[in-house]
Amino acid sequence: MLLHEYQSKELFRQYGIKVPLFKVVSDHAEVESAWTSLNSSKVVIKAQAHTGGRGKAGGIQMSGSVQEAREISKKLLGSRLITYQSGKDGKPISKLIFEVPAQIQKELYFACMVNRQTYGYSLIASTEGGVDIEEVSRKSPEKIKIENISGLCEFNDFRFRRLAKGLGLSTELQKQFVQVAKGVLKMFTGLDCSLIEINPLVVTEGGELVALDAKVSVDDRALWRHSAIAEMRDKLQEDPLELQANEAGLNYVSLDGNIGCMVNGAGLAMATMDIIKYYGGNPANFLDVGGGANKDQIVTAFKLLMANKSVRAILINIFGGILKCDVLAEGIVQAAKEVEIKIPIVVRLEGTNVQRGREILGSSTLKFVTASSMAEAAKKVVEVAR
Amino acid sequence: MLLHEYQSKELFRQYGIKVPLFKVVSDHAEVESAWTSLNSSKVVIKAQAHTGGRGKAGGIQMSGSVQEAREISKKLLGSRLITYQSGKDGKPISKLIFEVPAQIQKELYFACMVNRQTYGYSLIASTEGGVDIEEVSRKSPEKIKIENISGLCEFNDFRFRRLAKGLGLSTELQKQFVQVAKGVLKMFTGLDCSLIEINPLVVTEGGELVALDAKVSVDDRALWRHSAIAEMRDKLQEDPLELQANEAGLNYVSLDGNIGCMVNGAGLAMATMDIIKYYGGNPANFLDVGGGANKDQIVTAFKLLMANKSVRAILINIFGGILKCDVLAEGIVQAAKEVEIKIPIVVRLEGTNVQRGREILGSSTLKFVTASSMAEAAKKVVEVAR
Amino acid sequence: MSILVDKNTRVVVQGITGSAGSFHAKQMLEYGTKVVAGVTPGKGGQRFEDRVPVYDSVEEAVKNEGADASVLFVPPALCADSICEACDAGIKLAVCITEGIPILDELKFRNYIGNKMRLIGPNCPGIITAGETKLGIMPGYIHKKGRVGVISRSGTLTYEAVWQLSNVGLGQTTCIGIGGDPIIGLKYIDLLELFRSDIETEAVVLIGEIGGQDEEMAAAFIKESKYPKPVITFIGGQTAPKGKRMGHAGAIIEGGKGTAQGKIQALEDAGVTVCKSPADIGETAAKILR
Amino acid sequence: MSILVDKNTRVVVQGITGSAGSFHAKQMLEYGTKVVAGVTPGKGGQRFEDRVPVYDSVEEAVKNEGADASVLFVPPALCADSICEACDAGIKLAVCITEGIPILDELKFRNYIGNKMRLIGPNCPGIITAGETKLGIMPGYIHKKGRVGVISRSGTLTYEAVWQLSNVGLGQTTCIGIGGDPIIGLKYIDLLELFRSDIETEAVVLIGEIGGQDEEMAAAFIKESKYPKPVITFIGGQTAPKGKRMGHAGAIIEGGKGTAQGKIQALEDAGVTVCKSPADIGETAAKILR
Repeated sequence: MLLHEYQSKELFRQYGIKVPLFKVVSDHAEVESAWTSLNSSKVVIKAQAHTGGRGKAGGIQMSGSVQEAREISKKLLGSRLITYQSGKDGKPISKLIFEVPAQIQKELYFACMVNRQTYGYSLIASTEGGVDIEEVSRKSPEKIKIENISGLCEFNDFRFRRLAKGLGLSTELQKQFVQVAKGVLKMFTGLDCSLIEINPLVVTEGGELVALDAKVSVDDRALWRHSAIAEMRDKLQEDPLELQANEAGLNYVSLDGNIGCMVNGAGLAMATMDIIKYYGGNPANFLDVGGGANKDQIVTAFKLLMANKSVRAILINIFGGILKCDVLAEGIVQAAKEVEIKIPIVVRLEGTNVQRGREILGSSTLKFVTASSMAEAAKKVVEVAR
Repeated sequence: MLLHEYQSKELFRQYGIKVPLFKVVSDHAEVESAWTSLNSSKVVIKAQAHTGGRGKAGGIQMSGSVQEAREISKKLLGSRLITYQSGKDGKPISKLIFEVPAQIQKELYFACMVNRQTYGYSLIASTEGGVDIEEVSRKSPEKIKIENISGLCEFNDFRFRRLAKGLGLSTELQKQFVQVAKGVLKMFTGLDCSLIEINPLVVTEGGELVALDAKVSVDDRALWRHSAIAEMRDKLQEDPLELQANEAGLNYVSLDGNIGCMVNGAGLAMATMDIIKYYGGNPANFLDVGGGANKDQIVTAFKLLMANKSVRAILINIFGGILKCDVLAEGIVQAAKEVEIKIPIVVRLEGTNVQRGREILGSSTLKFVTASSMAEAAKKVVEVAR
Repeated sequence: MSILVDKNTRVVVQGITGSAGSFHAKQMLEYGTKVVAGVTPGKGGQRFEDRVPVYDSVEEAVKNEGADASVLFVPPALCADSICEACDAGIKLAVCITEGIPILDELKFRNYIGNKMRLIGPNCPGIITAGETKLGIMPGYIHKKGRVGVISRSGTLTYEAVWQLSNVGLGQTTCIGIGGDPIIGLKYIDLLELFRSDIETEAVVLIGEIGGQDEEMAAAFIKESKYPKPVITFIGGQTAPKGKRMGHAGAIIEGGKGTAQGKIQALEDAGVTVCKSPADIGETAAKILR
Repeated sequence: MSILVDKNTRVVVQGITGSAGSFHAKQMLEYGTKVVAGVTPGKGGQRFEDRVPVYDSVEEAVKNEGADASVLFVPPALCADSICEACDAGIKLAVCITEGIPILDELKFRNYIGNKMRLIGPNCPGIITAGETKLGIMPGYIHKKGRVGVISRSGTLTYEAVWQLSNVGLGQTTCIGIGGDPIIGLKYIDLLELFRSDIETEAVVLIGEIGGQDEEMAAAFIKESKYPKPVITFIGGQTAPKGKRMGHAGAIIEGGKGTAQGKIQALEDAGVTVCKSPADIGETAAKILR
């Protein structure tokens, strides 16, 4: 779960990481008081939307007067921000940050994430902050410093110092960097984060290390133990279909094609997309109904597929394990009662309780094409979708 | 640093460990409102003093009316509580707990401490709560269950369950016990405790696990990172000389003899006491001036020795390491200027900067007996103290 | 022969009284797995299906029934504790089926078990030695005792591969779903090493997918160790949209690795046969083994 | 010969610019110790006493000067970090002089270093191989190259024993103060084991004190391993008042062990010579070695 910049910065403050003075504005009526309380001749206004590339897309603007701030806010609040990362529909802007601009001496990059190989954490830092870090990684990998932190040890000041020294920071800034790194790791482990990225982490003219931007992502699987964080979810930022899938415990990603897929298991779902392409078709989505789907979830899954108007045929590819074929079949029959299905369905069932599953489908009034192998199923669905 | 029961229980509450409803009373004027707010026909009044054996010594009393409560409070507040563990002067009572009595079904014992061998923690539990646990340990060691917890792993519910099962608790109480153990370990590691003891941990008639008493000791060496805890220190509970020593960074324990000892290093200080006894003398104290004592500390140490009116001779046994002999000598000379010394002093100096040390002492006006070995020093001081 | 588990493996099912646990414990029993005990704290003393004794702790299951392997059907929030418990009780191989464990919990139990216990998963279908024993949730009937070892990060895609191997008549020795989570126990390399010395395993099917570097590491291992048996692979996600879940920084640490193309390239460089279609796994293996 | 350190040991002093660090670094240099580097974060680039280079990190000291041992004079609050740093930098032996480290910090670095690095201390005088090198704060002149190994939990009481051994003409091979804190690195047993195969060490003086069970464990070790060299001991605190610092529960876990009487009993049972007076250590050793 991604957090907004303002939410991340509020958490940063709690963990002792310095951020610029800012106010959150959700309504035009708040512009005046936010401006006044910041007591600054210039104010940066930043659209709060879950996407990168906000600056180039007009989502970050400088205002030199309260009038200007009013105009910018009027334009941004309630609109959608479309950037090169946001997708074609963009993301809604329901909140703004009003922030005192930092006097920037230098821009750094700093991030923390889990390291799969060491079973610990990786801290990543670079002297090239404020730019696309993937670009830096490709063009000048030597400018990226990585420090691996054990999953057990809490004493890592020497590692943080090494990282800071690798960035060429002064002794005084090294000390501040150690505090930032400590705060970030404490927040990462304390809140079950999956990513904390500060880009840029700036050295101000006054010699302070300040987090100017913040991208924080929290492990969805751990939200049950962080109710305050869970409440920060801004559902408006998410794709409505994906959100609906998510709430039903399904894993759904919209794609561009015309063949709706319903598969159990992420691996088989990906392989199903691959084989559809292999036979010249185009999947309309990735949909993993998961290991333990129940009837209701299958019904929801079916509705999700049907909600996509581009879909011209459906491929159901199920290899039952935890998900039993009979449960799936009942779900499909139930869904067919609730949703009108006019397009062809190709079904390939195998695995746990497959006989009962086939019987249930066979004795229903539902029309579908059966296939006994994945290849046959893919070929057939590509054919009927043409 | 030992905490009072009321302080420990307030912390317990923060860590999710249930305690009875209670109020702290520091003044007679508070009796009425404490009584009323508890809304109970009976109230237990408990003297807050750093000593065991409070019950038998009258430090814990039941009151059945506000009048009775007033009388008990009047007697206790401002008095000293003398128990078999408190020493002959007892401990001052400046606060009381007013507590709603628990309906006790069963009394258990539960404690947490550091385990030197496993580099982790030990949880100790027994079905014999509310009594002297050392006694239980001697007479029925099988009634004591120990669970060792790694210094690294946080997932130990199965260990807590094992402990709870070992106490014969029901499944429901096992669940509560797991929560208590989790809370205790979290508090232990979060606050740098050196001991948390709940004796008794009671099962109430209502089937709840409640901490009826609490003994919590915090690692003095870690107080710098727990300022709120450090402020809980109740200096009135401590031996004034030991307190003075402690504040000067010295390690002092009063004893019954008449030979004052000033030694550097705990091991040598104990050995010095041992050798005094070996030669038939009796040490008046244990005093370790520590590894890195400075001149001021030596002066304080000298004043501590002289404050004990039983002292008839002083043995200074210093083997310089970090503590340099010249620093010690300067301290003694300085102290002699500030404190009138009429009793014989035997000095044995060896180690770092010993020559300068001897010169300083030699060129001072101070009279003392020198000794070139520990045995000689001990023999001489025992002689002059007769 | 087989690796890790065979008909003598004595299995305890942690979470046997839950719905998934009880369903699959029954399926395992039917398959012939020696399910010697179940564990659910607070439910000790019961009997599962009137025959398998249920205990409050793994320790008791090990002591009383000689369990040496465990399959976990425990809710995500309790899984880390249960894995540590199995490790401490002396279990040699734990198979964690559970999906959705917080990643920091995974870090903690992975560090805790170190080399003390082998772990398969979490978020995996488990392990099966065809015709002998299954510790997991895979449908038993698709497997057939045979000649090929299977290692896969996926669940259902493993079944697919297995099914194909059975249909072309090759069958399997042992099949392991190593799990789809970022932090897992045994990896490709560990299992390739075990298959190396299993004489009945004539070839290994390795099913990979996008993300992480484990396939690349397996490729390097196969190349450097001059792996003596043919390896056949399929990499899922060749057409998956990029970056749906990956933060920027994740892409750095993996330095351009993690794509299907990169994995396929590395595996082909190591002399591994890479199937273009997931439907070709069985046929390809058959061709190679004649 | 000697154990652990000799004249070739290349020492880095962590905290060399502090007051204790600089005083004792000078003393070590005077004694002949190869102090090849100092470390104080933020002070890299200086030279200590115009000759010893100071670095910001142990890693640099190891890389540039080949340091293989470290002595730490670091404030208590920073000690855990510094010990972990030494361990990660590849230091083989660290000697932590610092007193007053929070016990939970001690638990953490002790678990962190495991068997990766040997640690002496904390809260100890250090280690010295007489006439060759000292890593610590003991006054050098009291030591004399000779025949007896010394292991002690105490600081100044060790000097006392050493002084006696020098005065009776026996001298020492290597003397180690293992430290007075509840959680320490090397213990009696580890060092007895090392002294066993040191041919110049003809006897071992072991200085113990009340509290803990390490002396009892050493006694058991001596007995069970049929330790081949004479061991002479003194146990401090025979007349110390009981329970000044021990909570109730502490007494339980140690089950009546931890008293001077218990330790003396255990040691005598193991055939160890126990001195009644701390002034008799040298004489007793002399009598035994003739």
